Formats: sequence, structure tokens, C-alpha cells
Amino acid sequence: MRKWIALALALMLLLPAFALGEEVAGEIVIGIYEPASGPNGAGGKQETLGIYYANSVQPTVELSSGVYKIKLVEVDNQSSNDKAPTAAQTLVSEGSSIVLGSYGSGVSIAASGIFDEAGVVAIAISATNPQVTIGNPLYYRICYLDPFQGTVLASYAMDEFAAKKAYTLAQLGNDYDVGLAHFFTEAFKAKGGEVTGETFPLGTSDFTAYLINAVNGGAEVIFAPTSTEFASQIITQAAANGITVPIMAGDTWDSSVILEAAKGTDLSVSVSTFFDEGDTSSLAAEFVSGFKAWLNANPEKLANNGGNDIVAAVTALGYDGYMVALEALKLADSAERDDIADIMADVTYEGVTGAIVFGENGDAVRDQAFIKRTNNEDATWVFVKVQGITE
Amino acid sequence: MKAFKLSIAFLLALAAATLLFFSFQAKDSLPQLLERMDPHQAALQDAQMQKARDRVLDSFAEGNRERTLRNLDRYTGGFSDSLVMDSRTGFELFFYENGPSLSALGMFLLVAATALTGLVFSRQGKWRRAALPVVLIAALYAGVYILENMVGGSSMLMTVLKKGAIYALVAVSMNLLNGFTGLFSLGQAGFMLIGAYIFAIFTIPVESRPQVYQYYAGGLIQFEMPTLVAMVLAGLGAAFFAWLIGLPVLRLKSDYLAIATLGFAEIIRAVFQYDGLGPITNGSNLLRRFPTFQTALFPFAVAGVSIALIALLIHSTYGRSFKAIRDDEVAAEAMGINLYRHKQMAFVISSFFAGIGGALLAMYQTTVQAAAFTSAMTYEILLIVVIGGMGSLSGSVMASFLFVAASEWWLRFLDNETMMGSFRVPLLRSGFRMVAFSVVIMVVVLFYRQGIMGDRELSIARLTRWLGRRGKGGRDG
Amino acid sequence: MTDFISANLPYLLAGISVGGQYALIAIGYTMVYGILRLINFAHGDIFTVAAYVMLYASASLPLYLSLPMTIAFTVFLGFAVERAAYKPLRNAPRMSIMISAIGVSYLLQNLMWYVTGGLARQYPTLPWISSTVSIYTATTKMVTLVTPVLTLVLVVALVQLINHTKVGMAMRAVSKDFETSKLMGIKINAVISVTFIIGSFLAAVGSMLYFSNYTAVTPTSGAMPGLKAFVAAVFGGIGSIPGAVIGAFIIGIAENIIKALGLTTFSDAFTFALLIIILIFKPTGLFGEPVHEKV
Amino acid sequence: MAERVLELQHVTMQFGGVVAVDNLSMHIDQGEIVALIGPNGAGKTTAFNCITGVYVPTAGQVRYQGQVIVSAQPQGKMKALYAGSYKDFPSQRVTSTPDAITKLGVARTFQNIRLFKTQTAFENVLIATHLHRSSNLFTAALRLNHREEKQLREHALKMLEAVGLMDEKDELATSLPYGKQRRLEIARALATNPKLLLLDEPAAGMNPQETDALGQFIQEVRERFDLTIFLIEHHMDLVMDISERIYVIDFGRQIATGLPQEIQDNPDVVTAYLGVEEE
Repeated sequence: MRKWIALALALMLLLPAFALGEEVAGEIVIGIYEPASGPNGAGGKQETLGIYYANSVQPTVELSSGVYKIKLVEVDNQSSNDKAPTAAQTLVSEGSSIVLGSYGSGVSIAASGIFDEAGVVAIAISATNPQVTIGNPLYYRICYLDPFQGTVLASYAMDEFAAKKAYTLAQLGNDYDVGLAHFFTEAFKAKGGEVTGETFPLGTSDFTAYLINAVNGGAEVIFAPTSTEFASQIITQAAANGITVPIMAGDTWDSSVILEAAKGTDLSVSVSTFFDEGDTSSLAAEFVSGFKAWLNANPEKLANNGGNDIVAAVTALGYDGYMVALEALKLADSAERDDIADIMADVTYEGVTGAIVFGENGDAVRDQAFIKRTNNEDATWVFVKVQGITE
Repeated sequence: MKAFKLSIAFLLALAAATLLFFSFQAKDSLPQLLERMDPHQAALQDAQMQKARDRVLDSFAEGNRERTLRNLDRYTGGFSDSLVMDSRTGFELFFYENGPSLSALGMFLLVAATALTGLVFSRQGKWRRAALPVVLIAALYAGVYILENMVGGSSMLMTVLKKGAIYALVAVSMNLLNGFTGLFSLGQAGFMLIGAYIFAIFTIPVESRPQVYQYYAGGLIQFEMPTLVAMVLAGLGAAFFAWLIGLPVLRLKSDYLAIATLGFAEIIRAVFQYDGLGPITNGSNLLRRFPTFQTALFPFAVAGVSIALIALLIHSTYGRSFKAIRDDEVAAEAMGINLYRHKQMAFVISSFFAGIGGALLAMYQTTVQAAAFTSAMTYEILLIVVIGGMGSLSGSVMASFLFVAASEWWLRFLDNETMMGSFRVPLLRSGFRMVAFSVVIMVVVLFYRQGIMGDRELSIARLTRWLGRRGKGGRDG
Repeated sequence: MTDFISANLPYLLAGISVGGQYALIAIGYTMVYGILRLINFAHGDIFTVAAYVMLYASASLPLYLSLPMTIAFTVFLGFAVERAAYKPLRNAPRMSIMISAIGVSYLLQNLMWYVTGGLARQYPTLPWISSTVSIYTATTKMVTLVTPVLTLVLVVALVQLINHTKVGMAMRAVSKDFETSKLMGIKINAVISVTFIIGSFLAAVGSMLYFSNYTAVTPTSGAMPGLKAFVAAVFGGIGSIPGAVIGAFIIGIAENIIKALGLTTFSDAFTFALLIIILIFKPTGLFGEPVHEKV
Repeated sequence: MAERVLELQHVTMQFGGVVAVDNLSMHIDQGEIVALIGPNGAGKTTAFNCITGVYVPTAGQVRYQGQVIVSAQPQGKMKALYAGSYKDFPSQRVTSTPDAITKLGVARTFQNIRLFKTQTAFENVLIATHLHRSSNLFTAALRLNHREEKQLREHALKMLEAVGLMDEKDELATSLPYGKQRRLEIARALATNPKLLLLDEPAAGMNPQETDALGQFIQEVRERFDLTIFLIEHHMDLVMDISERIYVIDFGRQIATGLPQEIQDNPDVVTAYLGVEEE
């Protein structure tokens, strides 16, 4: 096998003639490790869209030994831990120099052992569970963590809605939901608030009972950090049952599904996320317009985004993730996995979702989150403010 | 004739001894080897070379054989011109790189030699018949170990073989229930979950418990067990739950039993995810950092032993009474077989091995989360049993390797949009792999109801007959 | 007293509404089981396909066209599944038919993933049903009231069909004794097809009601209601249609009561526990009649 | 007086309104061959099923070697509906599963052959030896019981030899010709070392020569294995030839009993079978 890789690398070096157009010294493989089916499939696809768009914007990287074409190899981990090892192993065997993904912390952690053994650096794009990077030296992350996001939302709930009693709703068995709800509860209680929490089993569609429990419990804010499928059930049923209490959630709710569900209702739905479409900085605006054009040009990609061209936060993060990978390749000035591993810690990149600098454990140092509210008339996001942790 | 066999046996033993001696000797000779390869210290001038060499020595000190070999390969390949490679160092380098495979080969030759001598001296038929299977099994295990060292422990082939071995054990345990006793149970994922959790809970090292049980202050259980003990405990735990749920459920007719066991698996999943049990099961969060196996031999060995036990059971008087219950319950009862007790035995044993399979899957995944053990996993295993052939152990084993390789390796290309020149191959986009796979399963379920082996076992006699028939063009069949 | 009612009225309404939707699915299970002794695992997925077809159809067609088209498509799908996956196994052992049902469910779910991309889609708002209405102090959708009424109407119509028409009599005969009805010249395949057609029709209607109440459609959103509807069918006495309906309402209301009591984590687990308890004490369910094994 | 092997007292079996077996009382002594005859649907097989525990009778008692193995009173719905003529019911209720009764030494064959279809003839008989095993699950699986295993296999072979099926022992049970399948079922029943053998229409579908051979075989088996035999049969010449006593039932009720000769010219039996002549 080792001889085989050596041979493949040698072959790649002798391939200038086959490259398209400009002089290319060969190909560097970047692995995409995302769920395309299973409960997280929808979010995974939107993240992958960001990566493919970034590839269309920047298909090559220039190293001292020449310009290399980036080859994306995508694999579906079906958002389940027992499929993770073979999916991760496929990327390693395909010769990925660096891997992007995965949406969902569980599958990322499940694959960390395989990436570590093969010496491949992996960049978690939107997996916010702290355990993804703790104890996994080669796993880096460009989004903020649950502890940060939970506390930010708790501060926002108190500052914005002056809520004293909160109700959290999380999906039983989903470590993202339960983790975020836990940190929100801790932060909210630390600030003198009162929290009652409930969990619902996978496959639930009827949330009326939960919403009514919240209202009967006198909650002034409902915090439901669930996946998009349950989010739209919660929103439509909250509207149907005339719930007036404001609803809040984490980054998973930053998607067109929520806008569509909230359209025409008088619900107040606010979300903390990594990126805001309305962000007027040139970098973000250019990305948004470019991505929308690219998306509308391809009906299949439009379908993967839920049939509309609203930019999900994970798409923006996917874009930044790809660019960070290119930065790493440039800094290491080689496609060798060990070289990239050595320099990864000091890669920095001014991304669409803000400055990315890696702190301890390989987590990006992020100290503020965008807070957005839904505009229910024309189903768009309204930028509220950038929220840090207020003591 | 006897002398000839003995001399061959002796030769085999001799070869084995030399192989074992040299590979053992080369085991930790790498530092001296590097010195000898670079007599006039070329590394000191060339920083690049020095860095590559240090990397080799670091990973060697770390004991990570996989990475050491990779760095060594790059070092010898990249700087071959400034290294001196005389025959002796070349020989030692060869033995260092292929040490484990050669020692495995040595072990196999040793087994073959003993089998041969045993054959010559033994009288009873039983030993003579056992010689060939023993050698074949030794060849299989040595082959897996050699393959692993040749291809690299974390290659695609080995990952699929590891998962294949684990699914083989679980498929055989489900076949014992559905295929041999005629009990249609859909609770296999639930018992795997119990096994995986019990194994993980009792083997997480105490020092990493605070980090794993982050929301539950380090968790309730503050001790750890050796791996094998925990695996047996995992099986016993699953068996206990099987006995418990068996009390009410085993008297039910086949399709009610299916739904009741399916319901049981859902209940178990909800219980293990319950926040209240967090200090023990870590609620909805992951369990990780428990010991995992480094070589593919471990799952192959555990699965091998378990499947052998199940095979022994099936060919015993109890196995025959299970098959009687499958064929005709009324007649079996009339022949004095207590239906309830025998069904309970089959159910508990099958769950015991499903628990061990769950523990192996936990080690394979390096993480355990109840969310993964859904009814979809039970359906997957059931389909493996059907493809292999209900009532055939060798069928289930073959089918699980085929199933895992096909669904998670060979058919993956169906998910990626491939371009033939400028023409985009239609249909190929993410999700198509699973569609193609489920169509294949429907075809098997509908038209090849017997599956690969039907209810026949793969025996050496049948294999030679089959190969013979292929050779003669299969005329006289 | 009144605040007790106003606090619990919403739970009751939700229970009745979801109970009615389960009933429409459960009838499909009970009829197919009564005739073929088969748990039609794919029934829940046909229910989801109906939702997707409605979603895609109403995107381009006006409502009065997309509604009938959806029902027609679902009925055809139910018929096709029976002819393709169950007819070849007519005299195969019971286990292989059930495995074929699991295979069809596996295939349908993967197909939906492939075609729709898996992102949750919003079910179109049917004009009259999904407008909100308030009863006493609770506000809910019109569908919560329409469902029980429509369910009862459909059930009564179905019971009339079963008891007072030739096809109905044939179905009852086949469910009593498969072999002898074949000997009596009843065209078994036709009767089975009719059963699947009726089952799929009710599933299509059920999916319209269900998804106008819970409007997010994903490839697996039909799996859990399907399983719960089967539990209801067994609970009411598999094979008996009134049993399935009453079982469905009981399960729907019980589920919501458990959530009201705060044991939300175990709401699904409780339904399965209920099933196991029923199977032990009264294996034939509330209204089922015991089946004697001839020796 | 020979020791009483089997005794039925007022056994009644009622399905809803239909009384299949009505107040049947009879006995069989050690070493006897007793036949139970009657027109189709008279309740013969139902009586068998009450004795072997497949059905729990609505009322009545079955004693085997003096020990009560089945005793029942009308329960629930049956109490009101009870149409059987026997009134004062035995006090305690005893039920035992078919396998418990077989362990006591009551073996049976079935009217429609119920052989284990995926097993060979030898395996079919070997399964019947399972109930005499002393090894538990682990000793059996780990082959620690090889002595016992050898005994069971020899016992099974002996049974096959007794019924003359040695050369078909490795054939699939269901691929054997009809007559041989019947004999295999008898061999399987014998393998459970019974004291009382219940044969349910063993000669069904056999031609006269085969029926004759079967008759000798049954008598020889009784001698060789010191058995008591209780026989349901329609072939009158077989019944008359080998049975010491005969019970005749019609519509579940016993209408005659006695020696073969008496039964042959008993008018009630003739009308039960042939119906009343047209005047």
C-alpha cells in the first residue's frame, strides 16, 4: 500500500499534460466528510454546498513547486456512528491531504481515531460539541463551541426579553441538542433565571403537548436547539396553538426551512449563528451574491438547499472551511499530511464568518455570535445584533 | 511414506524457527539500523534529512508502528542517494518492515508442521478429520494478520474486514434465532446497544471519566475492568435483558413477537438516553476513550470463537431441538421438547452473542451513542441473514462481509457525480447508492429466497465438489 | 374546575386529532393483516409518499387537480407494492413476506431521500382544513375537528362495504380461511388488491389530515406514526376495523396525557410498553377473535 | 387384574356450541391394544388431543398410571354454555403441556403426518431422544456429553431398524414414500421410550398388503417394547384383527364398547356407520 501511494504521487507529478487549461503541477485531494442522508443529512448537504462553491471560486492552490488543482472527494457518513469509520477510511485511502467536516459532532468524534492514525488534519466546520477537539490533536474547528453559544443565548434571552423563566426542549439522544440545552440552562440559572427542560424522542411530530407544557409552566422564552425537521414542526404548531412566547435556538435553525415555516405567523423566532446574509462587509456581500448566482444556475444544487437560495450559516462556514484548508496548504507549502499537521495550529484566515485564529485544543477563538430574527412577512432574516457574553 | 511426511514436517518447523528468530531479532533494531545506513553522518549537513530522520525516531519511540513505517519509507525513498545500503542492512531493513507478517507466516508453518506430525502418528479418525480444518483456520488467521501488515492497519480493506467480522458475529447470533429456531425477533439492535454500553461504561479509564461524563461530574462508576472481562459482562448484561423481556414475549406468535421485540428495542434506547440515568449511561451524549483493538485479529478471533461456539451448539442435541421447533412446533412439543424453555434458551444465547457483537462494534467505532442503534440497524442485520440464507451459518458469515464491502465501499462511487469526459453520468448523485442497494436487496428477497447458501453449510467436501463441477464444465453436475 | 379544563383541553384536542390520523393508517394495517396475516411495514412509508406527491403536485397544479391526483397515485402505489413485492411470495413462509415488507419500506425511504434531497419541506396549506379556530380557550387548527368526524364517516362507510357488499363478503371469507375461499372460486388476488387499494386510499386521506397539522415532511416522518398506528391496530384487536379505530384514539389520547404529565422522554416508549402488556394479557387485543391452530 | 394404564372419566370437549367429545369414559390396561372407532368427525382425534394435552377438555379427568394428568371444569363462558351431560365436576384443575405428558411416557403419531421437513429420517428420530438427555446446554454444546450422545444415536438407530428404515436413514424425511413416512413417525414416537403409544390412523392411505404388514408390526412392537397401544383407525379388518377391545363413538358420545366380535354385529354401530335403511 505504501509503495502504491508513492507510485500514485509519482504518477501525479508526471501528469501536467492532462490538466485543463493553465499549467498545473498536479492535483491535491481535499476530503469532504459530511452526512448526505440520515437525520443530519439536510444540514450536511448545505455545508457541502459551501465547500463546492468555494472550490468553484478557487479551484487551484499555488505552492512553491507549482500550481495544483484541488480535487474534492465527497463521502456520505449517513449521520450514523457505525458508518463513520468506513466513510473516514475512504477519504484516507483516496489520499486526502486534509479533510473538511463533519456536520454533527457524533460522527466527527467517531472518525477522529482514523484521521489521527493516518495523520490527516480534519477541520470541523459546524460541530460545536467540545469533545470533537479535546484529546484529538489533529482535529481543528472553525466555529464556536456549545458552552459559548449556550451562554450567549442565555445572555440574549435575559437582555432582550427580560425572561426570568425559560423552557428548553431538546431531542432525546442527540448530543448537540442536549449539550446546548445544558449550557443554556447553566448560564441562565447562573444569572438567576429559572429553567424547566424536556426532551422528545426521535420521530416525534406532535409538539402541541410540549408547547402547552411550556406555556402552562409560565415560561417567558422557549429555547429549542433542534434539527431543522423538528424545528419546522415546532414553529408551525406554535403558530397553530397561538403561542406568543418568543422562541430561540442555536445555529441549526439558521436555515430556509425555519423561514418557510414561520412565514405568515406572528411568532418571534430568534437564532444565534455564525453568519448573517445581511452582513454588509464586502467579503460577506460578495460571497452572498456569488453563491446565490452559482446556486440558481444549478437546479440540483437548489434542491439540496431546500429549493430556495437563502444562504444557511453552515454554507458560509463550509466556504470558510475550504479557504482555511487552502491557507494550510500554502503555509505548509506541501500536500504531505505530516507537514500540514505541523503548521496547522498557526493558520489564520479572515473569513466570511469573521476572523479565524486557532486557540488551544484546535478551536477557533470566537467571542461573538450573530443574532438574527425572522421577518415573517417576506420570510427573510433580520440582523439583530452581535452578542457576546455579558456578565 | 511416513518418513517422507515427517521430513516435510521437520523442514516446515525449521523454516518457522528461522523466520520467528529473525523477525524477533529485528523488532527493535531500527535505531542501530539508521546509524548503519548513514555511516558518514550525511544527515548532519542536510536539515531536511535530519527532520525526516527525527520524525522516524519520534514515531518509533511513540510505538506507533504505522507512522514509523510511513516515515521510514519517506526517509529511505527521499534520501536514498546519501544512504549506504549494503546487503546486510537491506536484509535487516526488510525484516524490520515485514517483521509481523513474517512471524505470522512462521506461526502458520509451525501449526502446519504439528498438524502433519499429528496426522502421521494419530490413529482415531476424529484427529485425522480435524487436521485439515485446523490448518485452514490457522491459514485464515495468519493470512489476515499478514494482509493487515502488508496493506496497513487503517486501509479500506482492513476497515471493511473488521466491520465484516463484527457483523458476521451479530448476523450468526440473529440467524440462530430467526434461521434455526424460527423465532422472528427484531430486537437485535437493542441487545447490541446494551452490550456496547455495558462494555464502554466499565472500561473507560478512570482518569478520562470527568471529560467523558462532562455534564454528570465524572459519572457514578469510578472503576474500570480489563477488556475481556467487560466483554463477557456485556454479553451477560444483554442476556439478562433478553431473559427479562423473554418472560412475557416468548409465548407470542411470530409476527407479534417481531413487533414486541421491536418495541423492546425502542424502549431500551429511550431508557439509555434518559437524562436521569446520565451519571451511568451519559444520557444522550457519547461514551468514548475506552480501549479499542489495534489489530483486525482481535474481532476476527472473538467472532471466530463465538461463531464456533454457536456452531457447536447447533450441532448438539439442543441445536436439533431448536430446528425441530422451527420445522413444526406442535410435533416438537409432542416429542417432549418444552417449547417455552428451549425458545428462552435460544433467545438468551442469541442476545448474549449480540451483546458481545455490540461491544466489538463499540471498539470499532471508538464511540458509543444510543442514537446509532435504531431499528434500521436490525433491518440491516436481518437482510444480511436473508442474503446469506436463513439457517446457514457460513451463509451469514459470507453475506456480512459482502454486505459491508458492497454498501460501504464498492457502491460508494454511485454517490459521487462522475463525469465521462464532458457527459455527466445521469442518476449518479448522493443517495443513489442506498437506492441501488435496496433494489438489490429486494431482488434477493424476492427471487433468491434461499439466499447464497439456503440452509446448507459450506463444507470442504461441498467446496471441492463445486470446484470440481466448475472445472468439468458442470455437465454431470 | 374550569382552569383544569382549559389547561388540559389542548392535550385532549391534540390527542383526538392524532388519534383520528392514526386510525386512518391503522385501518390499512388491520385489513392487510386480516387478509394476508402480514404486517405491512411499508404502509407508513406509503403514507409519507402520499405527502410528498401532494407537495410536488400542488406546487404546479391547482388544488382541485393535485388532491385527486395524489390519492390516485397513492392507491396505485399500494396496489403496485402488493403485486410486485407480496404476490410472488404468496405461498412462501410468513417470515419471508415480512422481510419483503421491510425491504419495500427500506427502498421507499431511500428513494424519497434520493428524490427530495432530504431537507424538510413545508406541506401545502389546504384551504379550509388548516385555518385556525379556537374552541373555548384553546386555539387549534380546523383539522383537529375535521379528523375525528371524517374518520368516523370513512369507518362507517368501510364497515358498510365490508358487511353489505359482495367484495366485502369475499374479504371476510378470505380473512377467515385463505385456502377454502380459494376453493370456493373467490379470486384471491382481486380481493387482496382491493384491500390494498382501500388501505392506501385511507392512508392518502390520513396523510392529508396529518401533514396539514404537522406540516414538515421528511423521508422518515411516516415511520413513527406508521408504527404507532400498527400498535393501535394490535391494541384494538388486529383484524377488526372498529377495534383499530378505538385503539387508535386511545393510543393518541394516552400519548398526549403522558406528555401532559411531564414524562415526555418516555412517550413513545410508553406506547410500546402498552403494546407488550396488551399482547400478554389479551393477545387478540380488545375486539379480536382468537384464532385456533388446527392440529 | 392387569394394572390400569390410562383412564378417562367424563371427558367432554366443547367448542362454542359444538360438543366434539361428550362425557367419554374409558380405560386401557397394561399390554392391551385398544381401538377407538367411529365415523368421520366423531371426535376421535379431539379425544386424542385432550389426552395428550394439546387441548384442555371443557370438563372431565384423564388419569395415566393412576396419576391425574388432566382435570378440568367448565370455565368462564363455557360454564353457562355447558351442554355436556356430566354434572358433578372433579374439584381441582390440573393441566399439563404436551411435552410433560410425553415425558411421562405417552407418545403419539398424527393423523396428517407431521415430520420435521428439513431433517433426515435419522435426525427426526434423534430429536425424539432429546427428552431423555441428562446433559444441560453447556455440556451438550461443549461435547462433554459424548457418551450420552453416542447412546442417543444408537437408540435412534435401533428404532429405525425396528421399523426397517435403516437404508433410508439419511434421506430427507419428506422425500420418503407415504408408507415409509408413516412408519418413520411410529419410529419417532417409539424413540421417546413410551409406555403408552397413541396411533392416529396409522393405516390411512395404505393398500391391503401394507395394512396387513402394519398389523403384524404393531403387535410385534407391542411385544418387543412391552407397550400398551391405543389406536384410532378406519380400516375395519386391521381393527378387528389386532385390537383386544374396541370403543365406538358417534357425535362425541360413546355408543358401544366390547370385543371385536361383539362390535361387528352391534346394530347401533352399523347404523352409525352406514345410516338407517330406507323403509
